[in-house]
Amino acid sequence: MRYEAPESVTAAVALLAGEAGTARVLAGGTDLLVQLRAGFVEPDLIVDLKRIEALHEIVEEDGGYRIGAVVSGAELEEHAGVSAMWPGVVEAVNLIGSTQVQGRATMVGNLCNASPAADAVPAMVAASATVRISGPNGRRRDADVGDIATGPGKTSLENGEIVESVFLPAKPKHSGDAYLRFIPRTEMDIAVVGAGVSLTLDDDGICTDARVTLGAVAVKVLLVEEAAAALIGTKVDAAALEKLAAAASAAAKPIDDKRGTKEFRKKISGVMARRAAQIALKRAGG
Amino acid sequence: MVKVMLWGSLKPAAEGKAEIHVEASNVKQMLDAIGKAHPGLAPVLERGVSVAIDGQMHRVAGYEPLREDSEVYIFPRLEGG
Amino acid sequence: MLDKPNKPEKQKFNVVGTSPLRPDGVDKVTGRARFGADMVAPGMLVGKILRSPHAHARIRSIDVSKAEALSGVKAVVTKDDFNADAEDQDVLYNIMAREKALYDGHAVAAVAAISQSVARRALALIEVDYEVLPHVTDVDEAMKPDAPVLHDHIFTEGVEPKPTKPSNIAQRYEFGHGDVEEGFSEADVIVERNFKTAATHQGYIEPHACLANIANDGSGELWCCTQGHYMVRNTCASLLGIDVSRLRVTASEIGGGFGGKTTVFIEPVAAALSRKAGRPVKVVMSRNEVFRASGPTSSTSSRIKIGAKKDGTITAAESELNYQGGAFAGAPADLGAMCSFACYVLKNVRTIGYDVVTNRPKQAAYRAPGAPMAAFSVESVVEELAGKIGMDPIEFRIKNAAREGEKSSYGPKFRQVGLVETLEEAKAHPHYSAPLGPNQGRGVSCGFWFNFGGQTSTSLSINIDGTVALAVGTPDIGGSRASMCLMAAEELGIGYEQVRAIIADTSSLGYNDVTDGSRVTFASGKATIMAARDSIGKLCERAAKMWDISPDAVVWEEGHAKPAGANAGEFEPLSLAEIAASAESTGGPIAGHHEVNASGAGTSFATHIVDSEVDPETGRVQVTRYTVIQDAGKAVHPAYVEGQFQGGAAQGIGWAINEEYIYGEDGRLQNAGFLDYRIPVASDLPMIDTKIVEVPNLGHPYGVRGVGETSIVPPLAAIANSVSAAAGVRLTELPMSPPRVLKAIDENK
Amino acid sequence: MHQVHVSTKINGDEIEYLCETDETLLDVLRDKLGLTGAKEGCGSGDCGACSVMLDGRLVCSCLVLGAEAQDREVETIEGMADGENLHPLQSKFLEHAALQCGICTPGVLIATKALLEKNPDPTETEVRYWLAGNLCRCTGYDKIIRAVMDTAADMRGA
Repeated sequence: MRYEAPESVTAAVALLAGEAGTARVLAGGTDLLVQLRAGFVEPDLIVDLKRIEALHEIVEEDGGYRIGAVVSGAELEEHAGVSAMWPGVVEAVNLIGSTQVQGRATMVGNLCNASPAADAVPAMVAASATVRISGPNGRRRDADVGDIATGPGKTSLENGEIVESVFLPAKPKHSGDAYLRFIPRTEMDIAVVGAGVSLTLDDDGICTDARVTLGAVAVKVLLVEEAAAALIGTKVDAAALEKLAAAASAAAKPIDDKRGTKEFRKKISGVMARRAAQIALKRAGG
Repeated sequence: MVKVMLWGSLKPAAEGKAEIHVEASNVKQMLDAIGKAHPGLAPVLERGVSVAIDGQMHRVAGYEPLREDSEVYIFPRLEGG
Repeated sequence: MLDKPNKPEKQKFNVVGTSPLRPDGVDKVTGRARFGADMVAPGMLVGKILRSPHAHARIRSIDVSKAEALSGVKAVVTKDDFNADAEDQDVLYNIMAREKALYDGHAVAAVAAISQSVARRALALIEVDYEVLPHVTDVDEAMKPDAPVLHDHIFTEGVEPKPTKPSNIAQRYEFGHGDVEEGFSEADVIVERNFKTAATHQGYIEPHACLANIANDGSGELWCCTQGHYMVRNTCASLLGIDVSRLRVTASEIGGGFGGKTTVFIEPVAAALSRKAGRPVKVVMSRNEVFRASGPTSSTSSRIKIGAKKDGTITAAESELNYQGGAFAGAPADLGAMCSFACYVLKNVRTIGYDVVTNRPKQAAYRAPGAPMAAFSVESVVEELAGKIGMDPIEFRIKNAAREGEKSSYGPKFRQVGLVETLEEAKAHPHYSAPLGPNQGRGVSCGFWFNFGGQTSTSLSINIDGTVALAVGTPDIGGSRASMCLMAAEELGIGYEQVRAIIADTSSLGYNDVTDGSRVTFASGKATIMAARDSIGKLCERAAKMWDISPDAVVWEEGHAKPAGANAGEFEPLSLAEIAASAESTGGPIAGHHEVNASGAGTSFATHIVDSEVDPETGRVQVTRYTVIQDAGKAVHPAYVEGQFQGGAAQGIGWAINEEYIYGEDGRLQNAGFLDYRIPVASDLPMIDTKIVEVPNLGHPYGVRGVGETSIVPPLAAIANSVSAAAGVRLTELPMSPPRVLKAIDENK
Repeated sequence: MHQVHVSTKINGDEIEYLCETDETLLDVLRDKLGLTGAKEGCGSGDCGACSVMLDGRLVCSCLVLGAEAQDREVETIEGMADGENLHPLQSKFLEHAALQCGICTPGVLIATKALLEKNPDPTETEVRYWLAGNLCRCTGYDKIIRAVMDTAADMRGA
C-alpha cells in the first residue's frame, strides 16, 4: 500500500486517476482506518487530502458557506457563522462519534463513506446542500448531496473524482433546520433512524417550504416529499406534525438488523421526524 | 454422628435421602464415609465439592475438623468472578 | 456455630477505614504502568490466531505448509502442539479446536512471525477444510430433544434414570427444602412468570495480552494480564506438558477482569509458539477476538413462582433456571440456583438449574457468576408480589429477609449477615421517598453473593529503614494493594506510607488462588494480617535480645516493642525502625509469612434503589438516579469500596438496558465490537450514590467481607422494576432495549 | 512493504521514525517509540484509550496513520506531568480514587485536559458528553466526573 499526501486537488486527482489498483481517499480517516484494520479494504494507494490547504477552508459564498472536504466536525462546530445559519447540519456532523472522532471526521468523508446511517447526510439533504467535485483533466462539476451515495458503500463518483467541498446555501428568512437521530445510548452509536427537517415560514407563520429527510431506513437517504407536504400551508400545528409523522413512517423502508427491527424503525421514523420538525419550527421563529 | 445434607440432585444417588449421618472427625473422613456408603455419589465427590460446616462456607475443605453434632452441607464446587 | 461473640477481634482502627492514595497510582496517571500488551523482549515475534468462521464444523484437515513456507514465519501451531493428556480437556479444546470447531471464533491454528503484516498474511495461507454442521446458540433451542448435539460424551448428570442419549444438557441441579406444593396451597397470592436474559461480556477495556518466552527445553517465563498468574502457570504447564517449576509467570497490571481473566485463552498458545520458534512471542487479542473468543456470560431463560400470604409471608418459592454456557459444560446454573432465593427465609423452596452447552464461546465468570440473572427474575416477581399484596416492596422484603440463625434457601444457617440493615437504610434513604417525574418509575432489588476465601500465601519484609515490603500473590484488580498496605500498617502500628505492596511472580511465593469470588481483601488481607503478626513476633524477639529479657516479656503496641509490664524491666520502647536498623546485629533480616487456605468468608447482601425514565414513544430508558447500599463487613479503603459498588451498578445498568450478544442465523456473532456491544458511556449514567453498611464478618480479624461481586447482583432486577413501573407494563426480558420496551408498551395499550 | 520516513514532534521532542503505511500512530507510539501510555482497547475509535493530542486536537491515535504525523505535533500522556510535578488532573484523579484498573486513565486524562483547556467551567453534563468516547468499565464514571469537576474548580481558582 502506498501513502501519498499531495498538496493540490489537481495532484490528488491525478494520483487517483493514475492508480491501476484500488485507491482510497483519506479525509478524516475515521471510517477508512476501521475498514483497513478489519481487512474490509486492502487498497494499493491511499491519498491523504489533509495537506491540501484549500480543503481546510470554510468560506462565505452567495450568502451561504462552502466547507472544504477536510474540515473536521470540531472545526465546523467552532465556526460561528455556519453554526448560526445551519445548526441542524452542524449538530448532525457533531453526532458522528466521540469528541476524539470529531477531531478528525469530516462531513464529506461521512458522505463519501456512503453508509445508509450517515448522520450528516440527511441534514445536508434537508438543507439542499450541493457538493463540488473535481475530476481528471481539470473537470469540475456540482451535484446535489443526495445524489452522491447510491447504496451501502457505493457512490456516483467516477474514477479519479473527489468531492472537494460542500456548499450550504444561504438560508431564507424565517427558516430553521434540525437533525435528530435515534440511538439506544446517549452517544457513540450508529443511528437507528435519523431525521432531518428544514422549513421556511412566511410572515404569518405559515410554512411555505419544507424538506424532510430520513436516514438509516433505506439503502440511501430518503427525501420524503409527502412528509414535507404535510407541513406546507400549515402553521406546523399538532395535526400537521401528526400527518408528517405518519408520512415519514410510511416512507421508511428499513431492514431488520442488530440495531433495530423493521417495525421499530418505521415507527421511530415518524417520531424523530416530528420532533426534528418541532425544533426546526422553533428555530424558524415559529 | 455428623449430619450431612446433600443438594437435591444428589438424592437419587443416595437412595433418595437428603440427609445422611456418618461418623467422622474431619471433612476428609466424612467424604470417604459417604462415598463408601453411597457409591453413586463417588464421582461427584471426586470432582470436588464445597462444604458449609455449621453455616461456614468452605470452597475446598480437606481436613477441616468436624464436631460430633456438626451440620454439614455439600455443594457443587463454588466459582467466583 | 453461632456461639462466638458478635464482634470481630479488632474494632478500633488507626489507618484501616481511611482512603489514602494507591501505591500504583502515579504509574497509572502518568502512563508508566505496564499492562499486558506493554511488555517487550529482545527478538520478540508477533503471534496471531486463526479462528473458525463457523459456529459448528468438523475440521477435516488443516494444511499449514504454505504459511510455514512464508518468509518471516517462525512457527505455526495447531492442536498437535499441545499435550493431549492435559488435565482439563475442556480448556485444552477451548484454546485450540480439535476434531470440531465449536463456535464462531474458536481458535484453530496460530502463527508466530517477525511482524504484524507477515503474521496476518500467514494466517490467510492456512487452509482449513471444514464440514459445516448444524448449530444451536439459543438456550431453549439447545435443550430440545432434536437440537444439534455438540458433544457425544455429554449425558445429563443429576437425573435418574441416567440418560442413554447424549444431549446438550450437561447437568441438572436441584436445591431446596420443605414442601413447595403444600406451601403454594397456603398462599393467598401467587405470581409466576418466565424471564430471559441475553449473554453479556465483562467488557474490560484491556484485551487479553501476553508475552511468552519459552526455551526449547520448555523452561521459561510468561508475562500476562490475568486474575491469577498461578492458575496460568499450572494450566499452561499442563497444556504444554511441562513441569510447573519450569514456568515463571508474572502478572502485569490488569486492565479490568471482572471474572473474565480467571482462565486462559491465548497464554498457552503464545507459550507453544514461543517453544516452537525458540523466541519470545507476544499475542494480543483484538477487540473482535475478545468478544468472539473469550468468556462472556451465560444467557438464560427461567421460570419463577412465588406465593405469599396477605400479611406478606412468603409460603413457597420455586425457580427453574436454564443457563447456556457456550461450547463446554460448566455454566453457573448451580450458583444461580443457590443464589436465586438466598435473600429470603423460606419454609418451602425448590430451585432447579440446568447447565446447557451451545455453539457459543465457553462462558467465564463475570462478577458473582450466575447470580445476577437469577436475582433479576426472582426480584422481579418479589416486587410484583409485594404490589399485588399492597405492601411496600422494602417492607415485604424485610418481612422475609435472611437473618442470622435462619436456614438459607440453599441449606446452611446464616451467620451474622447484613441484609435487613441494607433494607432499613434503603427505606430511610432520601432517594426512596423523593418525588418522581413524568414517565419515571422507581425500583428496588436485593442481591446476595457467597464470597470466598481460598489459598493464599503472603510475605512481608521489614526493610532496614523501617519501611515494609509486602508481597502478595493475588493480582490487584481494584486497588487491593492499597488495602493490603492499610491492613499491614494497621497491624504493625505504622503509617500507611511506610508499607509498599507488590504482586509477586509465581516463583516468589507459595500458590495463590485466582483473584475471584471477592476473596482478595478478605483472604489476602487475612494472610497479610497474619504475616504482619508473624513479623511482630520476630520484632519482639529482637527487642528481647537487645534488652536481654525473655521474648515473652515483650509486647507490641502502636508500632513499638515494649516491656510487657513492670516485671519485665524498665526499657524505652523500641520502634519498628529502630529494631529494623539493628537487624544485622540481632540475627539478620526480619520477615513475616503466612500461608493459608482461608475459610471464614462472610456472605454479602446489598439493596439498590433505581429511578428510570422511559420515553413512551421510543422505548428508550434513561437511568436518572441510582443508590447502592451494601454490607462491606468492614470497609478497609472506603473510596475503593464505593468504587466497587459503583462499578458493579454501572455494569448492571449496561446488562439491563443495552448489552447483549447478538447472533445471526448463521451462528456468527453480529456485534463483536464496542460500537454495537453497547456498554454504558459517561453520558448514559447519573452519579451513583453509595452507602456502606458495616455488619462485621466474624471470620475475619477486622470483620471484612468481600465487596466486588454483590454489587452486580441487584441492578438487573432493580432497573427492570423501575422500568416496569415507568412503562406501566412488566418487562421480563433483558436487555430492555428500546425496541423491546416499545413493543411491551404498545402491546399493553 | 516499503516504509515511510516521518519527522514529527512528540511531547516537544523532535522525533524521526520509519513506519509501514498501514501502521497507525498508536502502533508507532507503542511499538516503535516505546510510548506505551496510550492503550489499544478497540482499534476502532470506540473506547478512547489511545487518546492523544494531534496539533492541539483530541484524537484517537488508532484512527491516525503513522505517516500522517509528518510535521505535526503530538502530545501523549507521557508528556502530561511537568517533570516530577503531576498535572492537577493527575493529582485529583489519585485523590478522588477516580481510577481502578487504570487502563482507560491515560486516555481519560488526555481528553479531560483538552476539555478544560477549551472550557474551564464545564457542567457535569458537558463533562459526561465530552468523555462519552472514553469507556471506563470499572468506576461507573462517578469518581472520574467528580475529579474533573473538582480540578476545574481548583484551576479556575488558581
